Amino acid sequence: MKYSLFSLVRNGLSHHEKWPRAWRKVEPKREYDVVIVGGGGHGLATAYYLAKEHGVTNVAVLEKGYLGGGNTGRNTEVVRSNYLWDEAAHLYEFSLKLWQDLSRDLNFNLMYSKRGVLSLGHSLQEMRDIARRVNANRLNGIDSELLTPEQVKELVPILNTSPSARYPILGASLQRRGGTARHDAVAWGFARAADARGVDVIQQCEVTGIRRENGAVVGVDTTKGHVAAKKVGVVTAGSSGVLAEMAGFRLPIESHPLQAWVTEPIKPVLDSVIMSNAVHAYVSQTDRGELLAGAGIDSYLGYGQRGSFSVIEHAVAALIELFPIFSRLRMMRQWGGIVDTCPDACPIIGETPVRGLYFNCGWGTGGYKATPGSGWVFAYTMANERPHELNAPFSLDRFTTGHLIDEHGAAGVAH
Amino acid sequence: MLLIECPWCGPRDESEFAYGGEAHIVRPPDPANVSDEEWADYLFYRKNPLGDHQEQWQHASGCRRWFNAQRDTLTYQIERGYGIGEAAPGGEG
Amino acid sequence: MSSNTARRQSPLAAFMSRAEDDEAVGPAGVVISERPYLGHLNLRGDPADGEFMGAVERTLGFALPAAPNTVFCGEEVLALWLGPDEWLIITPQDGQGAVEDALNAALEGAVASVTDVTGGQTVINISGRNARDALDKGCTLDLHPRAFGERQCAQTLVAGVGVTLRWVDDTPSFDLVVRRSFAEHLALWLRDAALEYGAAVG
Amino acid sequence: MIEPNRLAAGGRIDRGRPLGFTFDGKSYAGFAGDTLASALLANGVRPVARSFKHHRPRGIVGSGVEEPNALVQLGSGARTLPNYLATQVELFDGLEARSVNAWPSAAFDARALQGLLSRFMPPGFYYKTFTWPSWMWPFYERQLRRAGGFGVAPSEPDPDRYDKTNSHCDVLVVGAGPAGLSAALEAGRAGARVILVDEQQEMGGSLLGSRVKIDGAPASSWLDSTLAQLREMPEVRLLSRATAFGYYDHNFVAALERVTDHLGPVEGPTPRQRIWRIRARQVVLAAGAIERPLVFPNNDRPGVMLASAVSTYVNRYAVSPGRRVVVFTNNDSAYRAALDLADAGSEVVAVADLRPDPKGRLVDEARRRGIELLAGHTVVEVKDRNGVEAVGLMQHDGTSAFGGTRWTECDLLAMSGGWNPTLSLYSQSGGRPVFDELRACFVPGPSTQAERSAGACNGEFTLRGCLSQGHAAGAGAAAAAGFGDGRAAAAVPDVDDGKEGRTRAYWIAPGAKPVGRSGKSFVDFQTDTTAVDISIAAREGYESIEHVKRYTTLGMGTDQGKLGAVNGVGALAGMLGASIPEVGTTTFRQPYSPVTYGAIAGREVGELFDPVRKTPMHEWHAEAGAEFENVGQWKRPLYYPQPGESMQDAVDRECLAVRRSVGILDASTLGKIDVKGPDAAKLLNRVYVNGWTRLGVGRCRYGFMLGEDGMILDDGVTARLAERHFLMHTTTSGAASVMSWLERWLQTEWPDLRVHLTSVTDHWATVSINGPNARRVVAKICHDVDLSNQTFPFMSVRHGEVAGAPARIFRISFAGELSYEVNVDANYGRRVWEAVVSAGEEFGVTPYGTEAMHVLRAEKGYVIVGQDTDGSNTPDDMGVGRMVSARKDFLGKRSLTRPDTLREDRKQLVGLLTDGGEVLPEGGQIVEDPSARLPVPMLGHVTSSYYSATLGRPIALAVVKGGRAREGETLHVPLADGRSIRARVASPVFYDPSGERQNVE
Repeated sequence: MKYSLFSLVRNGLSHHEKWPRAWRKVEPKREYDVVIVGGGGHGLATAYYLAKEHGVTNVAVLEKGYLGGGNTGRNTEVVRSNYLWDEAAHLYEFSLKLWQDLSRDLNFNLMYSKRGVLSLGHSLQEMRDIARRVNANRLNGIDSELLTPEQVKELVPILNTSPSARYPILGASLQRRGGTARHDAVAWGFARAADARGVDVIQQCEVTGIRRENGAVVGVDTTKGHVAAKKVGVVTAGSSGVLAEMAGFRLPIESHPLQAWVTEPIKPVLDSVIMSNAVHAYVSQTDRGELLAGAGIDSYLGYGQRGSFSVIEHAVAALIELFPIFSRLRMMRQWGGIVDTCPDACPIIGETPVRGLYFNCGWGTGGYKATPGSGWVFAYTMANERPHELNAPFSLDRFTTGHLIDEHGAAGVAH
Repeated sequence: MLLIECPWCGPRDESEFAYGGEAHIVRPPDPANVSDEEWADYLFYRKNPLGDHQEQWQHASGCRRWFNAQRDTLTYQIERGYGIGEAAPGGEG
Repeated sequence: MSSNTARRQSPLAAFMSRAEDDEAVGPAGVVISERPYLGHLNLRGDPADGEFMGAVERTLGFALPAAPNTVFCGEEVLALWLGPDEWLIITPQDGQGAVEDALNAALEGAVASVTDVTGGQTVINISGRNARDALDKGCTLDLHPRAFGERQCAQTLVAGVGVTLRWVDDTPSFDLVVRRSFAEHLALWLRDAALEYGAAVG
Repeated sequence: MIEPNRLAAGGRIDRGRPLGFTFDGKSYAGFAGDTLASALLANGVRPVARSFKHHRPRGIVGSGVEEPNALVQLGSGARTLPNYLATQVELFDGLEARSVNAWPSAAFDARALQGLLSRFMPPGFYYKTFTWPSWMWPFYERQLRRAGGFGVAPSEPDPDRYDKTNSHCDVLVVGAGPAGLSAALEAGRAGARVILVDEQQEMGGSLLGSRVKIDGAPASSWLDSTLAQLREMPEVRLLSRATAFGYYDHNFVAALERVTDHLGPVEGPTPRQRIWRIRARQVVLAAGAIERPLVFPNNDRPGVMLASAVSTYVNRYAVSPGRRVVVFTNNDSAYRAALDLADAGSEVVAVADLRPDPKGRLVDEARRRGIELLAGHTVVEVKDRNGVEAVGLMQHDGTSAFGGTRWTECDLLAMSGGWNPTLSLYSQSGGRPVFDELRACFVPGPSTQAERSAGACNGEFTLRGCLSQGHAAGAGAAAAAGFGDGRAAAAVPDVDDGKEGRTRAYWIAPGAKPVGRSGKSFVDFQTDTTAVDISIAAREGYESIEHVKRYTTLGMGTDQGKLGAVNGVGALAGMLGASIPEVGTTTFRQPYSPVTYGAIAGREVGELFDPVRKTPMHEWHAEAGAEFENVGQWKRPLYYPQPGESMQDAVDRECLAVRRSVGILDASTLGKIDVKGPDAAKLLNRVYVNGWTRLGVGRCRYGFMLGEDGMILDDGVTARLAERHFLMHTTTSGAASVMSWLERWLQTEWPDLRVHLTSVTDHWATVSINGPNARRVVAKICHDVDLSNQTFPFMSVRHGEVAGAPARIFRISFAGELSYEVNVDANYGRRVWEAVVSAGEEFGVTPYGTEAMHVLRAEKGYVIVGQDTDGSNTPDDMGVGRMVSARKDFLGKRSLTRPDTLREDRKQLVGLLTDGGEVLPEGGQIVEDPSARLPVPMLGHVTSSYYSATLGRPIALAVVKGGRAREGETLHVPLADGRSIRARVASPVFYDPSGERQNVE
């Protein structure tokens, strides 16, 4: 059933008793051409684009919990592409272009909202870095503007732009096409669209082993039995290391908790996404009215999906510095995700030491915004057995050659 | 909010500590004669386990000593702290 | 040195002179003051090295505290345990030079070091019936008398600033050894934390 | 003013203290001890809010933290507060409250029409539409955003103060109901340090709203005596109005204390709220339980209330919420409400009990009192006009209702669907709740931290059981913390608790029609989630409870599903044909109830947000009118404007003064590390790219430090003060990290090195005197050092006395001029600075800031780590590859021979010169062909760029791919406005390339 205003009215008149399932409930077959491990946004997008772009439809997505239950359902919904280095900028920009038409492509409203993303600068060095990034973005064809404190104030009047602040706002970058998209909808929209093209989306099916023969992958063991596969793509943010261990190799990755939280819903006060690296906080207001905020990653390795209260204390203090009127609002719900971080804060997308086994991991805090682009290039890589030029630089061997794409520091990597 | 036991100062709040990542990573004694792969392994590749993890901590805002601890990365329970030169519990390291 | 003394400036000189203008808020539950110009020496050496420990004991007249987070209070000189091979020696005003020289002489040739950090540190004292309440606001250490009392010290954070905290007496009264550049911030913070109990500076 | 529903006697209100307040602009009266909710009920105010999605009128349902509907906006202006629960707002004189989400008032809401469209707004309706045409989405979204949100944020900064404190205890008890009080008493008696936190204004929990007897006397006398005993224990701290909202790792629990909220606006030093950061050895959770609503058609009408809330309003606040009452229940506890109401003079028309055969002491008593008992009955409809008018009752067979509808007029429907233990903190601690079929609720499973549950939150719903579990938990927790033997010291008091019948769960009350075809049956009042919504979600394949939650917004309101979540689980299980354990619960997130941002920040706001570090000369700079910049936490003078000067004017003047005569810079912030010991030189050899063994005593050397990845980490000059003693300088911002870096290698990898490191950054104040007249100035105040080039050459250090203070003088220079860096004990810093200023007066000595410092060093081609480098540069990239020792290993060396670090086209440091007078923008990207099509290949970027007054032209440093081989080439820096500046690649050393000026006589 195609979703539309018409379908809503028609179903409304029939007491909503005729809505079909968004995706089929199926048990895994014994064999697939491709098995995607991980039913988050990236995995589902990979399956969708395998089917749509490459005609590969004998595909299963195996999810150990529920769809979108990992970082897809825990992130802070920010979408942008204003990365510093060419490699990252091209990949994220490709993804941003997919976002623009994705709701219609999937027939599922992802509520992609181009509300603008501002990255604030609080020191002279930060302003140099921001200018560098803005200039690089423009030459890469990515919309990016450098704003003065006055322009920042005009755009977001509730920001504290006083020069006497402890860390005054000296300027900002603005990407107007950046914004937010509804995270749950991304998982559901891709799942429904992939299912419609024949992909089996299987929940509550945990992969417990990766079977190899003669250096090549032959399938996976799961809690629902063995599933043979010609190719296996692993897209399991937060568990990449665990899956790599099953396949017998290690990754240059450490997993860390990343916390986020919302306030109670209030009437609209903030139309843009505001990020501040210097004070370690970022915030936007959801369509429901909640102020959705986050901090940097917790410092120590952890899979506990919970972090330190002190991280929140610092970030909330920073938010009050930026937005004095937030002081009387209240934090309503707090949660954590697990992010897999690479030494250069860029992902690994491509081949592994095991033939036919592909990994897409290490997105750190940047994964959500890359969802469609990541799925697209990963599907390409698996279908053609070689990386697309967009993801070729994100290979594992960069850690050996030293060709890192260091998106730390200058690029304002957090979110 | 971890309560970490410094081998010298006793249990202290995590805010006093700096995290040092995986313990027992040995710097190649003769770096000039290791391959690029081996050097990359030393530099970047980590166990990143779900479960017991031997890791380094520094009591940065206290006695400034580095020490090792074994922590479960899921429950965050810290089994015990031990000295830098000591072997990990269970004989690893 | 007398002319020097007259013209030197302690880390909290500006804070103290400004605080005089503040109106007193009721009977003070907390009193914040500076103990300026005490001599501060950082001493390093191996406690397992009997020669080192002996040389220091002969020089100072007492043995360095070996137990973590403890203090030895000599008649004039204090020794605070900072780490398993590190102590802070606090001397009376302008006494650091003589102690430093004596220690250096006694430790000639040993693997030990004495470093004058007098200019880099100061001592903030916080006392009064609510001193512990005010300190608790910025410090995660358990300062209850059952947990932190006589002859105890600890390096920790107060208000995000590294300090060496020392129990002084059960007024209660605590000394906070703090790095010079952070001293004013810490004093401002403590005063703000103490306001609800009535805070006096000086 | 008359309060129509106020009882003539009873309650814990203070009738001697009448208070006035307003709600939606109308004035009302209440008493001290009232909540806003009890006062509204006393005044007969029925609709107090509108629902989120459908704008249905809503009344008060609960009496505490569980209330889903009665959200109000308090006060106005800077002190306004959105979304507070009327049930938790203590009344004070002059309180102003407005309903949120309704305009102009809850009673007459202009948006109610929206409810008519609700039929076409199933869960997730926005996922299914608004996608066409796509350019319309911003418009749709604006409408959705306007409809979202409840209250409004203040428009001005917060005038109140907030506080935060750390606390430690042996036993933390959460909740001061009968179980919590008993636990605290036992733990306190055992000698443990105890903290008892309770969210209400008075301790006592359920005892405050009931009429039970303990030891034959009213519960209040047990309560008073218990509290009196606790208050006498010096190691017991009682925190009222404090909500334990978060249970974190290692028994860290955070609680929010509302210190002055109940007093209204308060000026002065007392904080409005305080967060307690509690580290507990043992935790006793005695958080109680929350009554479940029943799910039936139109169960959201104003006048449908929780039975226990009704009892609380009657007994605690002396308010009767209704005159004619029907009670609807599936368990015995609701009979208490019936009896309480009957005793308060209301008419209890009937008790409709879902159970076919209710029995138990309370049931018997209700029967005895002549209250009509309708066993096996269900409510199929509620008629209302601004409140309940009648309910339709039918018999049922367990799945659906049958027979005729019996309409019963009433103005209050008191419902009870059983009880949910409050498991939030237990779950946050890492525990996993398990479903208890017998008690029809989730209860705590095994503990994963040092905690135990007691009382109603443990699934124990009898008072006797709560008291007994509380005693055991308190004694047990104390023993686990090392106090006592674990046996309760006191006898558990005697209670007239009778035997209760079993609760029988009906997650959706059996109805006359399928759920989709009757009136809306709400599972979650605040988010307007109905039973139908859950069934639609399940039908569409959103079968996981987490999917249902996200798709329908069940449990996503400000109450975090306190009322609706478990009913939602039960309803979903029914629809899927699954058991409740199979469906499971959603995760309980911190905080238990919302926590004020201001309190989370505490006093780390404004000037205390982050420590400010000041140099000993700071006040002098401020008095001289310096503009400061933040460098890490330090405040450093950026420049010293004179009247009428622009920043550029001032910087030009400061630079020229240094080049032509003499300038002084406060360099005290530079990191300084004392390196002492027999192996000091060995350590330096291992951490710097260059060699140190042969550096003579009294000499200085410049060095780079690399990370193990081969990239530049820090730089600075290190001096050899004695054979075994070096002083290392680091960058200002690198000071702490370099110290940690060195300590780490020493302690973990090289414990055999006999070296001691001591940070002396703060000990030394540094006055840097630069310029051709520097020697003449220093000579006036330093008489014991021969300052001549011959005896005190460049890159060496001497000891002496400057302006009467013992000093180390370094001949090192970042400006490329004759230079003396005078280091003195920081207590003498300002005095020496002033002495230099007066000695230099005749030479026009000029203080200069970091901006002039940057210009001067850029003229010399000196890099700043972190500005001209960004963590991806090797020494060779910076043109100092010759400094790298080939003869020794050092940190990062191996990385320099990886394929990528050996590439010839790496970005290299170069100078850039522009033809016109235009200063290149820092951060400008460098391209070969500015008119190339997007994406334009980039060669590098401008790292530093200034107007050089000395040279009379702009200069810039940049990193450019293969840059050194491009010297003489013209490249382009495109600007945001579409223009592009031409720049010629040049040597990065623009001034005095031979270094003669460092040695002027």
